[in-house]
Formats: sequence, structure tokens, C-alpha cells
Amino acid sequence: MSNPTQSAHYGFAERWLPRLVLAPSFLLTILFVYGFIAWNGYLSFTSSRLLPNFEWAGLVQYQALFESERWWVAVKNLFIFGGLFIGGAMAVGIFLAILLDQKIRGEGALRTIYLYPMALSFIVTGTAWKWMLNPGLGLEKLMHDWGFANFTFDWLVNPDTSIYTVVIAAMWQSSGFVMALFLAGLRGIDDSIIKAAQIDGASLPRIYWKIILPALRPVFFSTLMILCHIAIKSFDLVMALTGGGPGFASDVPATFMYAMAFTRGQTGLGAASATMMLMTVAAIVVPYLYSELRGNRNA
Amino acid sequence: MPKFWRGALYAALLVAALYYLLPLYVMVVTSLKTMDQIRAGNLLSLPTSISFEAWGKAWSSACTGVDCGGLQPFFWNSVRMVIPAVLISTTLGALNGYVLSKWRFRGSELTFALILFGVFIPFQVVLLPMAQTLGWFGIANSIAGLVTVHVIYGLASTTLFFRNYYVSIPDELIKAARLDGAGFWRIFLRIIIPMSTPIIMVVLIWQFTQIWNDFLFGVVFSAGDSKPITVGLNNLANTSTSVKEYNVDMSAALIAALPTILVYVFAGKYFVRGLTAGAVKG
Amino acid sequence: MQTLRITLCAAAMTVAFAANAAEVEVLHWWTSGGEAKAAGELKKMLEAKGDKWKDFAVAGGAGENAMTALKTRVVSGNPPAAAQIKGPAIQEWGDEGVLASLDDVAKADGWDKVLPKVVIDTMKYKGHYVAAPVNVHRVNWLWVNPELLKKVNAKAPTTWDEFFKTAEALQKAGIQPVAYGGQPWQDSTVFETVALGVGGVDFYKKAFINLDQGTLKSATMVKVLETYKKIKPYTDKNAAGREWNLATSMVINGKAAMQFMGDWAKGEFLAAGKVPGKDFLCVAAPGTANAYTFNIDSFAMFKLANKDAVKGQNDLASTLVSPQFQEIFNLNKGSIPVRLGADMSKFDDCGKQSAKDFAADNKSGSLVPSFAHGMAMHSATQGAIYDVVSQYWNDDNMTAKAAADKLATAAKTK
Amino acid sequence: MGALAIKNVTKSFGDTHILKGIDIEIESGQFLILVGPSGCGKSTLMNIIAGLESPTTGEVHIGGRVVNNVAPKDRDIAMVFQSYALYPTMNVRQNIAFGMETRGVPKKEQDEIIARVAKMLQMDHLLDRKPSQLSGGQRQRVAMGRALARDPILFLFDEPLSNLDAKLRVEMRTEIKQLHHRLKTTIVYVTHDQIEAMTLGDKIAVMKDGVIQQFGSPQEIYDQPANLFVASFIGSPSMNFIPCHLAEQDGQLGVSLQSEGEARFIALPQAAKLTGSVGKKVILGIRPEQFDVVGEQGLACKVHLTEPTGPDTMVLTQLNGIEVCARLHPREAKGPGDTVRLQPDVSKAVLFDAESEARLA
Repeated sequence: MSNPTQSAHYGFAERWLPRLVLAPSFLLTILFVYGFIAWNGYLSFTSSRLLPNFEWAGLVQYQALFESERWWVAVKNLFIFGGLFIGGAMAVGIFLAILLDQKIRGEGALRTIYLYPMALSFIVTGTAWKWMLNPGLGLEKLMHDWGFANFTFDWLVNPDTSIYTVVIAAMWQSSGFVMALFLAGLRGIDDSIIKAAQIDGASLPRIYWKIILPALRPVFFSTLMILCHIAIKSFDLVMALTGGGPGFASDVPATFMYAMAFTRGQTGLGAASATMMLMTVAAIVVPYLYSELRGNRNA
Repeated sequence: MPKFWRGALYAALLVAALYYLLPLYVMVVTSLKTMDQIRAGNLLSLPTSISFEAWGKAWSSACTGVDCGGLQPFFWNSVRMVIPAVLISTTLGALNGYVLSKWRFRGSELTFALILFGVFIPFQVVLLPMAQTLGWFGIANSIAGLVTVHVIYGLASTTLFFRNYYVSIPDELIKAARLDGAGFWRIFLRIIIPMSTPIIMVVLIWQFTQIWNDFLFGVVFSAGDSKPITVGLNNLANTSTSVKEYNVDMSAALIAALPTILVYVFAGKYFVRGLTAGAVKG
Repeated sequence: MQTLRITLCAAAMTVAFAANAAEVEVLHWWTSGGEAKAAGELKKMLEAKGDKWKDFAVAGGAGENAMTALKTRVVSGNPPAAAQIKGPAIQEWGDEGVLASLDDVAKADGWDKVLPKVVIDTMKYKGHYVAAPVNVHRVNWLWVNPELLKKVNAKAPTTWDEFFKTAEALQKAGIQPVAYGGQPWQDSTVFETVALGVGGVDFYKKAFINLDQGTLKSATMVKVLETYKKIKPYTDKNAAGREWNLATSMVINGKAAMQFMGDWAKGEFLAAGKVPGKDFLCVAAPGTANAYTFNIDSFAMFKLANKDAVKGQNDLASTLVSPQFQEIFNLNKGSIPVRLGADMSKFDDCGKQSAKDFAADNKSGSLVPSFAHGMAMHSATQGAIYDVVSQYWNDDNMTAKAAADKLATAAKTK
Repeated sequence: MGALAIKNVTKSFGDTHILKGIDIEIESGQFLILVGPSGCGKSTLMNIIAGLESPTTGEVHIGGRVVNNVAPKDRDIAMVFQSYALYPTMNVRQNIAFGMETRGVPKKEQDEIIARVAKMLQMDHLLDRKPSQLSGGQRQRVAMGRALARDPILFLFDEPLSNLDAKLRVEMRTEIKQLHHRLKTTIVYVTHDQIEAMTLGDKIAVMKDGVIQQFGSPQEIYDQPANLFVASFIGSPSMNFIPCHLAEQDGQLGVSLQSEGEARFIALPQAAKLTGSVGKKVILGIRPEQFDVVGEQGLACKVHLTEPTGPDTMVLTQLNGIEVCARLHPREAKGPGDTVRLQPDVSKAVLFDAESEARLA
């Protein structure tokens, strides 16, 4: 009965087929993610200008990067933007999710409305936002037309505040998605917990704050990850809305890197800034991945 | 009192809805106005008469650089690009997720972590080396090249989605199927795939949106006749005579956004449902 | 010349009979009204030669996206036939070894004889022609809406004092004096014009060509910066991010009285059906009547693998410099032909003026390259200076002295 | 040759040793129970028998052949899972047919088998439903039907009843037993429920920490538990464990029990061989039903609590400072606070070493 072909088949299916199936993706990732990261890392130690070259130049690019005022503006903006955007999108998203969880009539329609910005490219909505935020065309003019002559809303064109308009638009785009994630999480929570808490005499806000939201910790973390990643990679948004301007007041690392590597012949400097970005990302993501995967193994 | 709170609740939800709808409203209203109406009215005013002229122009006769064929050709380019890219990246993601959740082996978790980290790579980093690689393969500046790029950088998220969904499918099902004599592929095709509808919807919607909306790869890895719609839109919006035709710009923007909006409006509930079905963890 | 024509014709015939006409892919960012029309002319003339024009327009910014696209194309080993590259950038691309020699075309068409020396120097990399020039833009123009100026009984200003006096008067009359587009390249365009007007030709050369530290930090530079910033109150606050042609249209529509901009702005006036000298005035920016900031648009040609495409490429180069094209193109674009002694009869007064000044300043040595348009320095340095200028313009708390110091630091960027 | 033989099977993941050398052999037609607390390795052992996991060392024989390198589907086994593992997208008929399809059973034969199985399990009316439309009991039935359709030489049941409510569990238990009588197929059944183990098994393997603590018939295991763990795990309510010292009185070995300040020497005939261990600390194991209510000669015990179950009443009291449960006839049980006089039936009592917890006698 037991014949060698069968046992060979068993060995193959069990051991090699899964690896074989995973292999293309694995190789693509190694080559196109890690290979390119390495490539970029190497470039950051060269004197590459217009096009990449591979002459070793040591740390000059990093030195130039750290001396560049524009880079530090970009870094500062990333923190301002990242902090406000993540906090804001999270707060708005959670708030809306909780509101929507109150057995609302027309929930489906509202959900779609909150979610649809996620469907749009900023290349598309950037035009509308630019227009709305522009003092001479948009909201400020509207308010003036309506007779509120003292109303000013010139954040877009003010170098001190232009980064905040990016925050507003980014929140508009992503908070609906946060809402969807948390709504999904809320729906997964056992009703009996709420009932138990109500019997204990807790008020609804207290129940959410003390019992339900803590139970959504995993959702919270995955959302945080997604938002972090959007924040660090935010590029289209800034390009479409302010172009990094006025001047370079709303530059973020992604636009900085793009400008250096592509618009200006400073590929090496761009590579150095990209390496810094990657290291930031790694510092946030690697511990998370580590704990996440360890957790799964225990489960 | 509860009645009051109920009212406040709906009020808050409606205010939020207005915030989300405002840009869309502005775009739609503007696209339906003539230039004269735009000058006369303000941001929010309704068109005095509805005109689809701007839509027609944006679709078939607006200029993007020297070519004045509207967005039409770009639109079809995007369609030709997005369909294979979404299908391939979804298929690969499903297979990866299946292996990583149900056929783990020594090192599979590490592989997952490696693939996952790919989600976070800033795309600007890969532009130049990718260009070189595409050149070597002879698919630079073609739709095939764009599809390849989107597949590669979509893998991380599709794998993540599928893997997290499949983790919640009980292992006993796989065991039962193996005792029933089903092998790797049969289990995948007959047991797993039929159970994957919710997550497939999520991934399809996600990938479709991401790829359709991409601008960076589009502008960099396409040439004259393979440019996707976002690039066409950008050219159109930045191609201006001394009069900026906001109505045409807005129509063009809406045309570019229409497929994704429709997907969300009609399939959005599957998206939320799929997220509920387990994609949240991760 | 004759033989070449015949060869070209023959080549064109062969190509026409071959499966595909030579496809010439041209990367450019001429996408606004006058520019697009000019590019359209080029397309037409090239197609008349039996070549197929493949448009590779990438709009947005001052060609920022276009440069990204170009770089990746070159890296992928699949460059377009020609790309809109100019000034020292031609040398940078030459350094990368990706440009094709046009010496055959140049010799056949006698470029050495018909082009001015400043132009030739820019087009050549290590003694070989690698780019074909199409036009000369003058950057230091002031565009004026005469009707608005009439309202305050002013005429086009020729000195900075006059300018600010006029601006003040306009402001009081409720007219916006200056139309401004707040994009980095526009900030620098205005800045270099002020520098030339306030500091003069020698100062300009020392500061922006030699990147002389002393000059960049000098009192003159501080004065230049102060003058530059003085313009700001006369602009509107919605200027941030505005495209140049929208600013121009403000002058056209009487929403603003003046604009500092290169002569491509004229294309917008003309496209709007305005008549120079009547509906609008072109005058040298204050203090720069005897100087000329030039900006030469050119197409650099890339090494191609495909023989047919090389033929198309040569056709393109030859067409670009041909008198017919130069005339028709520059009529649309607002600039002047790059050929010496070109027939200016069809041009308007602004064009004629520009051509006359170009010739005169060429002799007197007061022809200076525009740094804002990539004619004077490497892109990295230029970018760093852009950053300082834009930051200074936008930041109301930055002193001119601080800005001058930053300029000096930026100039060290390599 | 036996239907199933497991020879020195071990399973380790790195430094974690799940199974530490398992040896089991059963005859064809026997009903083997693997019982033990969760984490004892019984499910792993089951998976190894099924071929879903491979042993680190050792051999598995099914029907006389070594199956270590045989794929699950070729081992001629069928399995019923705790969660039933019904394919949610297929209806009942398709669920049952799936395995046969894979094995290439002709369609006609499939239909016959499905009809036979459905009849046997009385689920004809469920064939076109999806698993989500079935109740827990029905799902369980379908899962069994799927296994039956296989007609294997070995059935594996992995805690098949633990997801059912109490009443259904008892019903299904009986049904499985009847099925076994009818089919005479060898069955391996994993459970953590000692009642299931006792009622169903021909042979029971009690497992803990990857080791078989005892392998034998239910009665053997009940009456002669190999150690303290087995004794405590099998039987409900659990056996009473009373710490005492081995003593000698009148030439007889025995122990002393105290209650309410009164001590009594209990002679243990079975301890006769332990002469050398007088004075040693031991644990006396007495099952609740081994107490009788007697007259004055009984040990006076104060009742703390009573738990009537209907046929019997559990009486909780104290012996040697330890809570002790006695199963008494309701007539004889008193109320809390009262005193009963108890006499242990020492013939069935067991003695354990207090240190090693192994049975001494």
C-alpha cells in the first residue's frame, strides 16, 4: 500500500509547494524592496548628481543634509503634520464611528459619504481644496460675500500655517477610513459587555471610554500604523495642495527627497534623505511587526 | 432629554457629512456651470442652468499639452492598466496569505515580516532603480511596465489583507480537507477561495483605488501613449490659457474620479463588511 | 546644404514607405496657451518632413515632473529623442554621457555662422553640439496695463523710485499694483530682475555667475533684497502658488497693473487678442533698460538606439534652427529668434525691441544669463538659492541681512 | 496485528517537548480514548495519527503498516473535529461528497453512499442545507456523516461533543457508542471529559505532560489508578485524598483517620506488602461511593454541606483536616451541622506515595 510516490508527494506538498508559491513574492520583495533600499543606501554615500553614479564619497551627503535648513523644516513639518493628522483623524474617526454605532437611520449612506474621500486621488481633490482654501477664491471670499468682512482664512498662503491646511485636507481624506475600521471593531464587540456595564450604572460615554475603546486596542494599533504610514509617505497631498510652498514652508521629507533627487541634480542628497526616512519608518514599524508576529505565534 | 440627544446626534452626523461632501459639491457644481456663471457666482452657488459642455470638453477635446483629445485616451489607458494589475496583485496576495496562514514553515513569519515592511517604503526611493530594471526587461514606459510596478508594490498590502483574514479561518477546516484527500491547490480553490468573498472585495476595492489614483508611478513610468488618467488630468489642469477653465478642470477631475467613486458607492458596504470580517487585525 | 536636403528628403521618403515613420518623442512642458500653440507649430513642421511627433508633455511646476520623468527615462535606457533642457543643465547631462552629437546637422545648416556666441557656448558640450536652440527670451520685462496706469496719471516706470511711487498711487486708487505668482521660480525671476536693476550688470555677474561670496553678502545685495521685499505689499495675498499665466491674465483683465515676467507672458496677451503698445506695454524692468537677462530654450538630443529615430532627431534639430520655424515659433511664444540677423518684420514692437537690445547688449557685454531659468548655475545651486529667495519673500520676519548671508551659504551648494 | 500501534512517538518544537515517548497498541474494533487535561498532548497525538503532523521520532502503524510517510488521505482514516470543520460554502451533500470526489469515487457510488449515511444518521432532510443553517447537533451529525462516508479502517474523533449542550452531548454519546457497536470500526477518541472516556472506551490512555500516565480498560483505570493524577482525573466527584501516616497496629498495616478529635485506626489488608514503610507519609485514596453510614463503630463526621443529585446525596465533611466527599443514599444523608457516622470500604481504597504520587497499594 505505502508506495514511494505517495510519500514523495506528501513531502513535496507539505514542504516545498508552500515555499514555491511564496517564492515569487519573496524574490520580488527582496529585489524590489530590499535591493532598492540597499541601492539607495549606497547612492547616499556617493556624489551622485543628475544621474546615479557609484563613486564612493563618504558622508558628504549626510553632512549636507544635516546642514540643510530646508531638510529640518521638512522634518519639523512631518512632526507637526504627523502629530496633528494622526491625532485628528483618529479622534474624528472614532467619534464618527461611535455616533454611527447608535443605530442610526441612513447609516449606509452616511458611511459611504464619510468613506468616499478615500476613493479619490489628491491629484483630483487637490484642485478643489486649493480653490476652497484660497483666500481670494474660496471660503474667505464666500464669507466676505456673505457679509463677514473681517473673516480671514489665509492659512494656505501663509508660510506659518500652510502645513495646517495639509492637515485639514489629509484628515478629510483619511478620517472616514479610520471611522470604517473602528466601526468594524465596534460591531465585533459583544453586546453583553455593554449591557453588563449599563446594569452597573455606567453612563454611555463612560462605557465607551472605559470599556469599549480599551477593548479596541488592536484596531487602535493597526489604525495607528496605517496613519503613520500615510503621514510619512504623504506626497501627493502636499504636492497637489501647496507644492511644498509658500517657499518651502510646507515641505515634508517625501517632497524634499523628490525635489532633490529629481528636480535638482542632487540624487545623492535625495538618497541620503530617503535613507533617513526609511530609518524613521523602520524605527516605528519594526518593533510593531516584531510584537505583532510574536503575538500571533503565541496565539 | 434623550430626544434632545438624539437630535444632537443626527446634527453632528450631518455636519460631518457636509464637511466630507463640500469638496465634491464644489467640484460637481462648478463642473456644471459655464465660465460666466463661475465668475458671477461664488464657490457654493448653484448653477443657474446646468451645462454639460465642460464635461464634453474634458472628455474629448481639452488640451493636455499639444494633444487636444481630452481625457478619453488616458481613461482607457488607466482601464487597461488597472484591470491586470488588480487581478494579478490580488491573486498573488491571496496565495501568499494562504501560505502564510495555513502552510507555515520555518521562516515563513520572517518572510511575512519582510513582505509587510514593503508597505512602508517611500515610493520615491524606488523610482530610479525601478526605471533601470524596467529598462533591462524591456518594458519601460509601457502599460506592461506600469502593471508590473503596481503588482510589486501592491503585494505587501494584498498579502497583509489576505493573511489576516485567513488566520481567522479555523485550521481544522484545512485538516479536514487534507484528510479528505485534498492537496494544497484543491484546498485553496475549493475551500479557501469560496470563503474569501468578503476579503476579495476589500482587496479588489483597495487595489483598484490605489492603482487608479496613482500619480507618481504613472508620471514616471509611462510615456506618450501609455499615460494613465491621473497624469492626463494633471496635464490638463496645468495646461491653461490665460483663462483658467475651472469648469473643465473640475469636470476632468470628476471624470478621473468617477470609477473609484462608483466603486465606493456601490461596493462600499462590502468594503466595510469585509473589514469587519477580520481584515481589521493587522 | 543642398545635398543634405536631398538626403533628408530621400530619408523621409524611405521612412514614409517603411512600416513606421520615424517617431520623434519630445519631452517638454510647454502647456500653457501661447506655449502650447508654439509647440503645435513645431509638431506641424516636423510632420511635414515625414516624421511622427510623439508628444511627451508633462505639465506642472516649472517642469519639475518633467525632469523626474526624463531622469527615469534616461536611467531606463529609453530616453526620448529630445527634451527641453537648457543652460548649464546641458553640460550636466553631457557629463552623464547620454547626449547625442548634432555636429552633422550643425555643419550642414551652418549653425556656427548663424548663431550668436553666447548661444553656441551653451549648446555645445566639449566642443560638440548636443542641443538645438529655439529662441531667446528676455526675462527682465515689466508688463503694464496702460489703462490702469492712466487712472493715476502715471507712465511705465523706468526706475525703482518711479515704480514704487506708481505702485503707491495705484494702491491708493484701489488698484492692485503688481500681479504676482508665488512659486519658487517666479519668486526668483522677480528677484533676479530686481538684482539686475538695483545692482547692475557687474554685480549680477559676480553674484550669480561667479557666485562670489563677498558680493552675495555685500551691502548692495542687502539693498537688492530690501527692494525686492518692498514689492510684496503691492501684491495680493492670494499669490501663493499661482501660475504665472494666471498672474498675467490679471494684468490682461485689468485686475492688476503690472507684472514682472519674461517675454513668454506676451504670448498670453496675444492669445487674449491684446495689441502691444495699445492694450499692454512691454518695458524693461526698472533700471535694466541697458541690460538683458536671457533665457534660451533649447532641446538637448539624447543618444538613441533606433536608427530611424536618429533620422527624426536630426530632422527635429534642423527644423528647430530653421528660419521658418524660428519665426513662426517665436511669434507664438513671445520670444525672439536665436539666429543672428533674423527677419523681425513680422514681430511686434516688443519683439523688435528685444531683438535690438539683444544685439546691442551682446556687443556691450551686458547680456546676462537668467539664473532663475537655469541659465547661470547648476541645478543644485539654483535650487538652494530658490529656497532662500522664496523663504525670504514669504517670511516677513527675515531680515535682508540674514537673507544675504543665507544666499552666500546657498551659493556654496554643489 | 493491531489496528493501531504507536511506538515510542515523540514530538518536540525546539526545546518544547509535547510528547515524550508514547506507546499504545489497540486491536481492531477497539474504542480507544485519549483523555487528559488541555495541553497534555492528546490532540497532538491525534494529529500525528491522522498524519496532519509528523512525529519527531517513533513510528505509527495503522492496519499493520508503518504510515509515517503516508499522506493523511492515504492512511484510510476519517476524522471528526471539535469544530466539525464543515466547509461553510458547501451544502451538506457537497460536504460529504468532497472527499469522495477527491478520491475519484464515481458519481453514482457517491450518491449511494450519501443516501446510506444520511439514512443511518437520519439527516436526509438536511442534505441541501448549508452548515450555517444547521443547529449544533445537526452539524455534529453531518461531521460524523462525512467521516462515515469514508468507510475507513480507523475513525478519529477530536473532542466531537464538547461544543454541544449537556443534554445533546449525552444523546450523541449514546449514538456514537451504538454506531461503534454496529460498525465495529476501530475508533480513537480524544476528550477531556472523563465521563465520555469511561462510558465510551474499550481502552483509555490517560495523558499528562506528554506522557501516558496509564493505559488500560476503564474499570482498571477506575479501580487501580496508576497514580494520584489518574485517580483524581477519572471519576466524578473526584476521589478523596487523605494524607496520613502508615502505621502498624495488631500486626496489621493501616492508617489512622481523625474526625472531630476522634481518631480511628483503619486496617488496610492490601498494604501488607508495605511493612518496610511504617511511619511513612502516604495518601489514602477513597472514592466518595466507598463510604457507608454505619452505627456507633463509624467515625463521627460533621456534615458541612450537602449536594443532592437525586439518586444520591453528596455529603461534604472533614477527615484528617481535609475536605472529604461521601456519596450517600439520600435517606442516610443528614443536613449541614448534623453528624453522620461513616465507615470507609477499605477493600477498594488505594494508597499513594506522598512524594512520588505513585500508587503503593
